[in-house]
Amino acid sequence: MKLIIAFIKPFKLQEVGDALKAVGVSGMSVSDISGFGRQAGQKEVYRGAEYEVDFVPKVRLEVLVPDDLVSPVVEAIEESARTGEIGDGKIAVVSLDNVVRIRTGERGADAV
Amino acid sequence: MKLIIAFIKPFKLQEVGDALKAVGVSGMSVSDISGFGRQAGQKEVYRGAEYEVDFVPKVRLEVLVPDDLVSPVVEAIEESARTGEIGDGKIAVVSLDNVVRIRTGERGADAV
Amino acid sequence: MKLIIAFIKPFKLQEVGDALKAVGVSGMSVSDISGFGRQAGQKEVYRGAEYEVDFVPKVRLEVLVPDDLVSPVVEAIEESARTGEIGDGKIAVVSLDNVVRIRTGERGADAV
Amino acid sequence: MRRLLLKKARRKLITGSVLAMVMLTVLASPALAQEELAPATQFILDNLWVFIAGVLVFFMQAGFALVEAGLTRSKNVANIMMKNLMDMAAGVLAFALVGFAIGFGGNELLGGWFGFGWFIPGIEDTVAEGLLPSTFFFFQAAFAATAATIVSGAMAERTKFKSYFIYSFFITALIYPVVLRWTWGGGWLAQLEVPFSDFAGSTIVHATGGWAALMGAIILGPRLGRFTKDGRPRAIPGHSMPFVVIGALILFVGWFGFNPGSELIADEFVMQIATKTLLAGCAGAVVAMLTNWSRAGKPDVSMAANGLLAGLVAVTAPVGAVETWAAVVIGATGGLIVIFSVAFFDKLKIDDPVGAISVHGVAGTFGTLSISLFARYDDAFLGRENAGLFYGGGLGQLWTQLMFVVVHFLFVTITAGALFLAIKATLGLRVSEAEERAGLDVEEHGSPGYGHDPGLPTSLSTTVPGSGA
Amino acid sequence: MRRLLLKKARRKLITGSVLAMVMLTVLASPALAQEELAPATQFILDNLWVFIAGVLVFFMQAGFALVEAGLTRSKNVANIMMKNLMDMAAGVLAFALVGFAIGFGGNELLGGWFGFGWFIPGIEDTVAEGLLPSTFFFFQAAFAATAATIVSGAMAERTKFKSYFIYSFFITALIYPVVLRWTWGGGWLAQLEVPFSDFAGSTIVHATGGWAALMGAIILGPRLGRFTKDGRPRAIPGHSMPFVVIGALILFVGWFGFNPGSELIADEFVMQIATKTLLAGCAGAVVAMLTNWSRAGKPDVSMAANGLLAGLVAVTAPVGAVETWAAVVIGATGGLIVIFSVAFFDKLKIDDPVGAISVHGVAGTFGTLSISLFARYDDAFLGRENAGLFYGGGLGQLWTQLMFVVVHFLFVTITAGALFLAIKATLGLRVSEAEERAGLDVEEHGSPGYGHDPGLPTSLSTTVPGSGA
Amino acid sequence: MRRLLLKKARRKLITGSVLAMVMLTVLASPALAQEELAPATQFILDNLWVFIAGVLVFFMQAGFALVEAGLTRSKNVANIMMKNLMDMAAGVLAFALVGFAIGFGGNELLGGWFGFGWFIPGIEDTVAEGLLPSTFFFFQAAFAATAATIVSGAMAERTKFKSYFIYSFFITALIYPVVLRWTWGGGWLAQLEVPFSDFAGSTIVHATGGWAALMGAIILGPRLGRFTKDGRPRAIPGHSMPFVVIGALILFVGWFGFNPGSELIADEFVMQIATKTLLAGCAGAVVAMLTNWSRAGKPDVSMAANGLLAGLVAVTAPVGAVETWAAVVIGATGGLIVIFSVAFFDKLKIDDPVGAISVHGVAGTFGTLSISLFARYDDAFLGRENAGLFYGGGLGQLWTQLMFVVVHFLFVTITAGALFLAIKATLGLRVSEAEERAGLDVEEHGSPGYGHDPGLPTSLSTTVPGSGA
Ligand SMILES: Nc1ncnc2c1ncn2[C@@H]1O[C@H](COP(=O)(O)OP(=O)(O)O)[C@@H](O)[C@H]1O
Ligand SMILES: Nc1ncnc2c1ncn2[C@@H]1O[C@H](COP(=O)(O)OP(=O)(O)O)[C@@H](O)[C@H]1O
Ligand SMILES: Nc1ncnc2c1ncn2[C@@H]1O[C@H](COP(=O)(O)OP(=O)(O)O)[C@@H](O)[C@H]1O
Repeated sequence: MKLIIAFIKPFKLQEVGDALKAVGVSGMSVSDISGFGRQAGQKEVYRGAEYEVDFVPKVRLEVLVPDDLVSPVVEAIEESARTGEIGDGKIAVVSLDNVVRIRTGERGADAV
Repeated sequence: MKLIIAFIKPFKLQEVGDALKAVGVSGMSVSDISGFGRQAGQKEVYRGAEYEVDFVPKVRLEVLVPDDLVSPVVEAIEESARTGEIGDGKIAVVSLDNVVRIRTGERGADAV
Repeated sequence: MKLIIAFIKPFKLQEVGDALKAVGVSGMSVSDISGFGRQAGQKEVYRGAEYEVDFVPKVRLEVLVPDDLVSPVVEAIEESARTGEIGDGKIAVVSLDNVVRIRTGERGADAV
Repeated sequence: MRRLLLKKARRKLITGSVLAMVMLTVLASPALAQEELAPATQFILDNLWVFIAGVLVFFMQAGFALVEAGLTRSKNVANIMMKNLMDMAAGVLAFALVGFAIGFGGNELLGGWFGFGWFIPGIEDTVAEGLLPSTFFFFQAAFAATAATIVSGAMAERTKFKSYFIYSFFITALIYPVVLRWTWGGGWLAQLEVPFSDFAGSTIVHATGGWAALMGAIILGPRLGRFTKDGRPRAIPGHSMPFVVIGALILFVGWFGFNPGSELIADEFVMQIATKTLLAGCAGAVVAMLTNWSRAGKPDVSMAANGLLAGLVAVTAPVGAVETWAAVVIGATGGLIVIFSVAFFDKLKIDDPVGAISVHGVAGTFGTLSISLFARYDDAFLGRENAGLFYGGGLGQLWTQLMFVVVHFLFVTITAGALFLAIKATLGLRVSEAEERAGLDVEEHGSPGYGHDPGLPTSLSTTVPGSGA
Repeated sequence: MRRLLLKKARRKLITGSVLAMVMLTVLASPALAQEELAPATQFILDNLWVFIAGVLVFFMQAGFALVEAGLTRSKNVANIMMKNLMDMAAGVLAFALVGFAIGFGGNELLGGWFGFGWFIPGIEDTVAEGLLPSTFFFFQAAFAATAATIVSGAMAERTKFKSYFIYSFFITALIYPVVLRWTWGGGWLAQLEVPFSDFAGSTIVHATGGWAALMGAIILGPRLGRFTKDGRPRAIPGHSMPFVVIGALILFVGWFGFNPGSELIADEFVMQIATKTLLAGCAGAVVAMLTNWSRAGKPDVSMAANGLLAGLVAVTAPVGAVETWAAVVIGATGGLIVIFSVAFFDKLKIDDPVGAISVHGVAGTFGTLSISLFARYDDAFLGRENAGLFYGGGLGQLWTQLMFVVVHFLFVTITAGALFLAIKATLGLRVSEAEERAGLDVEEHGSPGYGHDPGLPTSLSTTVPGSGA
Repeated sequence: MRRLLLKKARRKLITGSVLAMVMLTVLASPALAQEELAPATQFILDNLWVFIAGVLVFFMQAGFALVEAGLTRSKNVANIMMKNLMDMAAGVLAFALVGFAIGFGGNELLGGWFGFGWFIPGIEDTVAEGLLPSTFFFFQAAFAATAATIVSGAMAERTKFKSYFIYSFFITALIYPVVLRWTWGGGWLAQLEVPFSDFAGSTIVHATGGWAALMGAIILGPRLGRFTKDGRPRAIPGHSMPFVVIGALILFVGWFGFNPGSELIADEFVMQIATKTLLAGCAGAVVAMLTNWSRAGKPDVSMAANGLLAGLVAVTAPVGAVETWAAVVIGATGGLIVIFSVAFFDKLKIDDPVGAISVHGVAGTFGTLSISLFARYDDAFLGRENAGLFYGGGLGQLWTQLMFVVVHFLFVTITAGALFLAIKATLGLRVSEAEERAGLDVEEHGSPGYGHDPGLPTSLSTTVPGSGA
């Protein structure tokens, strides 16, 4: 069991979601974050004064997957989230000791 | 040292919090997320047109625990968060290399 | 490759960010969370009635780092985030199987 | 009643003088033969002023909506807005259909204790002594809508929309109109040896809303989580103080139609009434803020707003009869009362999210009684000068005012209570626990009051304050 | 036209009588030698009332801004506010510069079908029969600003600010003024054998905005994601129902300047017009809510608000001519129509986020036609009593009203359409996809409408509702 | 002063004519014996109009509150609302207690440079020449509240509530009233050979607030993070542009009471003043928007709103004396000035979150000076026609206006500065760093302005815009 964490561009969420479904992953948990990185925040102007927004809004995905699905899922996210421009984001893969589905008490792969 | 991540139904938060205290875990970090899964989002209607909300609001818990507390904590969450209906959510257990309490610099189990 | 997760006091974010840059980490992902722990929430009063706010607003950092940077980064966060008062927060270190930079497809250390 | 007589009198003078003027002007220019066709300017001015005052009172609907929305949670914001919108719309129609005729129509039943009629009597008339039927209806409809809308705040966050909608029809169609008939309609309270006085409706309008709100809050019970299991009150902070303050300021502005407009003609007293209203409201705000500050350690924003309103409600009845300094005292006392009243209802575990019972019921009743102490002038209800105890007017007025507020309290609590219980027994009055937890906006009206793009997680679908692009 | 004659008549009486009064008063007191300098009180009252009505109409700008902001997404909230602010500012200047002179100025072209003039004719005059030029301009400018601002809602969330700004200049400088000249300006529609009637502008003002909005929405095309690939409508919920309801209540209040002010003098009909306006609006809200409730299963808040406005728009034309009961029927029908009209334009894939086309175009046109059925009184446009079919007035008025609304529809859609197409061909009318996705606030105006501290992540930089300290 | 004389004059005519009319009407109908009791309609109309204008001015309080809240951060939203509410409430009481008597009361001190009195002189009178004391107080109190509330914006987000509350009492009790006595109170500036002119208070009201705001902002110092260590200005965006624009539109509406009401009678000039006010405001908005657009590359919403207000402030003094075209020029210049003024104070590191100093102080002073160029009519202050340089009036008026604004600037900055320094030395003026960071809502008033359910994390306790159920 693995937990795949990805930071992507917000407007890519729907595409990524579809790509995940395509490889057989129906569930995910999404939250929005403020990203700091190579991509600079945009310049804004307010009452005549320019200012820099330090962060860039990003979306954070968490996907619980059985081991065999790790590479398909990583690739699915990679392809669907890529624009080729700076700021596309990162994917991280974490090993899990265990996963539980609360409703049924199922453990491990069945829990996802 | 483990990190226990759980996605639960928002209105269960207080019960889960109490259950955790009962097994001796006083701390946790909570954020809210948008959940996608088997549970379908609800139908809403606006200006006469029905529409489907794709996601379901969920709460994300993070609990840092010493190894010996892992199973009691997992069970505590399981029981207190279960409604038996679809959408109850998931629990994941992650191994940690280390934990630090910033205030004291304590490491490992003492840090929690 | 490691993922360093830290829960800190919101107003320390900028200092921590600078400290991270100083040790050569340019990127991070930030979200805000509600913290429960030893630090009690503040008392507020509304329409003549006092009440307790159970949680304390905190900031959650995620930093992807190559193994060699783990201890410098942990120390950087520790020092920059510490006030010495209760509620300073926690740092957790998680091992990663892999990291991907979406834009380039780079894997591992190069991806950060 | 007296008021009408009085107006009649003044009218005669005016019209008389016009006739005279005409007689003379005729000689001056033949083209003026039908001058009497043109109504006297004073007549137009009276009607125009009362109409403009009515517009200001209707504007108060926005004030109520904002105050109530601000003091409740955002998951119910669309619902509270909808209730404020629809209790006005339905209430005005109900009042036009039967309410106005019950309150002011001719055909009496039960020896004047009740009346009946259909639609707005004489609404098409364009000639009248005093006010035109259309002017008078417009102004009274604004008052009826006010009485109705007060209740929504106290019943907020847990009442079924359908049930509330039906309630609002009945209170403006039946309950409030009967109060009108007994009082401004010239009924028994106006015909007493020592007649009642309630210049602009501290009791007739505000306490009617306030006491109906009391019954509603009691019958509904408190919101989930408003009181801990061991019975201590637990604050549920409102979601927008800016809404509360802006709403209160709009109500403050509307009050300059509410009180001065109740003079029902354009004369030299209008401006004095306005000044007394102004000073009473400001005194209420300052005293409420200071009292709450000294009790709770910090100056609470919504209590200061409640204090402003309590001062205004308190002075609404006596404003025509008291001197300016007394208006300040009465307003200040209103502001003082509201702080303790809110705490009192908390103790009784009666959950009134916006303080409507205290502001409109308690402060309104106090204001009505204050006349018997401070009355110096004849406000055309009292029929005499120096009716106040402090001016040697004796206790007579106090008895009348006491009877007035007691009878009114009983009538409103009994009828409104019966209405709410009847609705509860049939349609049900309160939403389900699940619905209350989820919020009434989605459950009752189909979508959230603060909408979002359904295809995306919240945070991505809207720029919440601060989330940038 | 007739209206002007009529006013002239009344004036003569007044001024006549004043002179007479003076003659006499002179004898009474030598100090009164130059009494004729003091203008007649009725003259001042007429002007003052129309001016105050104009202020109420200008207040509607805030109402439009709130309704439109509430029914759109928060990432575009500053943009829609800015459009509402600037179409008024630019519109009023454009109307002062040429619009007013085109609509009401003397020098006729093409035999009265068009006119021209520069700045506000006679603006410095302080003596007049009837209304002063300043009074009349002030009131008319408020109407022009209303016609212009209606369009912003239908074109919301996707129109370039610059392009919208230019549009708003032209509609108030040229398109709307020509409609004025043909109608209230006394042009050909007023000179017909059976003259048109549109008392306060259901068609002249509201439908002008509504039909221009229709062309704007068509030429722009729907917002991204408003319709699914397979063409089903997909709701994009507005971000603030409290804004929608408060905005609607402000418009409701403003309408008591819009309709009664259109009497253009202070007389005994003003209050009746107000009462009919009140009842029509309330009937519209109730009927729209119930209709939508029965169709969609739940009472939608924004549709109830649309219903209130549709009732008000519908009664705006007939309010001077119909009886009170008829105003209720017309308002209720307006509320009914708006529900089906909104669904209809959804079907046509014409994306109108706020329902402006249905409320102002469709309900306004209906209201204008309703005169030919319900007209009982002479509203000074009809020139006769009982012009309505139901009162035996025959079909004459129906033909005129039909021609009126058809010609108006063609003129506005063609000219506004040409204007939008010209802008589209030159500056472009619509923002880029990326900009639309990111929101117009940041892209068009430089920073978000709900601002945040740039140095911190959103959540830390502002206390969003509920995030505490 | 002159104004009062003038009014007296007109009055005599009116009352005279009434008496005459009475004499005659008496013969015509015995019932009219006490006709002289009924006051003249014109007298009522004058008072009623000025009162209604006062109501519009009080409505501006809501506008100020919204603009200031919108241009600051949400963690301070309840605090800024509270300041706006309480400076009005406390200010009106302070003005009633001593301020009004100082400004307009009889007993002079220091040869008319100062005066004193207690409570509102003659407030119970119901007969008067010109305006009733109650009318005049009501209108003046609205102005005093305006002067006081301007300051809260410039001192926002860092001032202790208690200290601000005390300040607001003193400015309305002492500082502003002395300015009144020197000017509208008929003091030395009105008695000059070439008397000053400030028709509706560009300087007397707005610049008083603006210059007090300047001292407050300087003595407080900038907000944390407003300027970088190396001294570059760093924007702290306001949290709600919709609040800013709606607030500006409410102020715009209130100005139609502020300027036309300052005519202090109902006459034929009221409507012209309104038209000039309208055009000046619109010109200010358009010019400010275009100027800012060309400088910053994008049209800023809050600067456009500032421009509208600057145009209105600028025309407030000259509106009675200039021709319509000149009002447009003056308003446009006001809009131009505000852009550069805001940038200027940024350079000086004077932190004014809302631009109050620029809008009210700078544009107000400009407007007052503009009279000496454009004055064409006698606004009853000038006492002569063509006083403007462009009309051959010479430099006399310029010297007076210059002296007026300089003396005023010195008096206000010195007294307000002393007041703020005294408060700073005693109670302290500014909150602690920690409090400023956490936000004033929780620290000063006990709970957040956008409240949340204390038992749950933010996000779960309220439906923030967009978070759905
Ligand atoms: N070291 C890191 N740790 C955690 N998150 C990171 C890190 N570096 C980047 N990110 C996340 O990835 C996003 C994109 O990274 P960025 O460096 O801007 O572009 P790219 O990934 O294309 O090089 C950032 O906004 C941030 O959310
Ligand atoms: N594969 C997954 N990865 C991450 N989170 C998931 C995954 N599947 C479900 N979730 C989370 O669990 C919640 C409940 O899952 P769902 O499938 O709806 O019901 P159940 O867990 O009862 O089967 C989802 O809303 C989502 O937040
Ligand atoms: N066991 C835990 N699991 C997850 N997060 C925790 C845990 N304990 C504390 N935290 C986080 O750390 C923050 C600070 O912890 P707290 O106990 O209040 O102070 P300290 O860390 O100084 O002892 C909490 O608000 C919470 O966000």
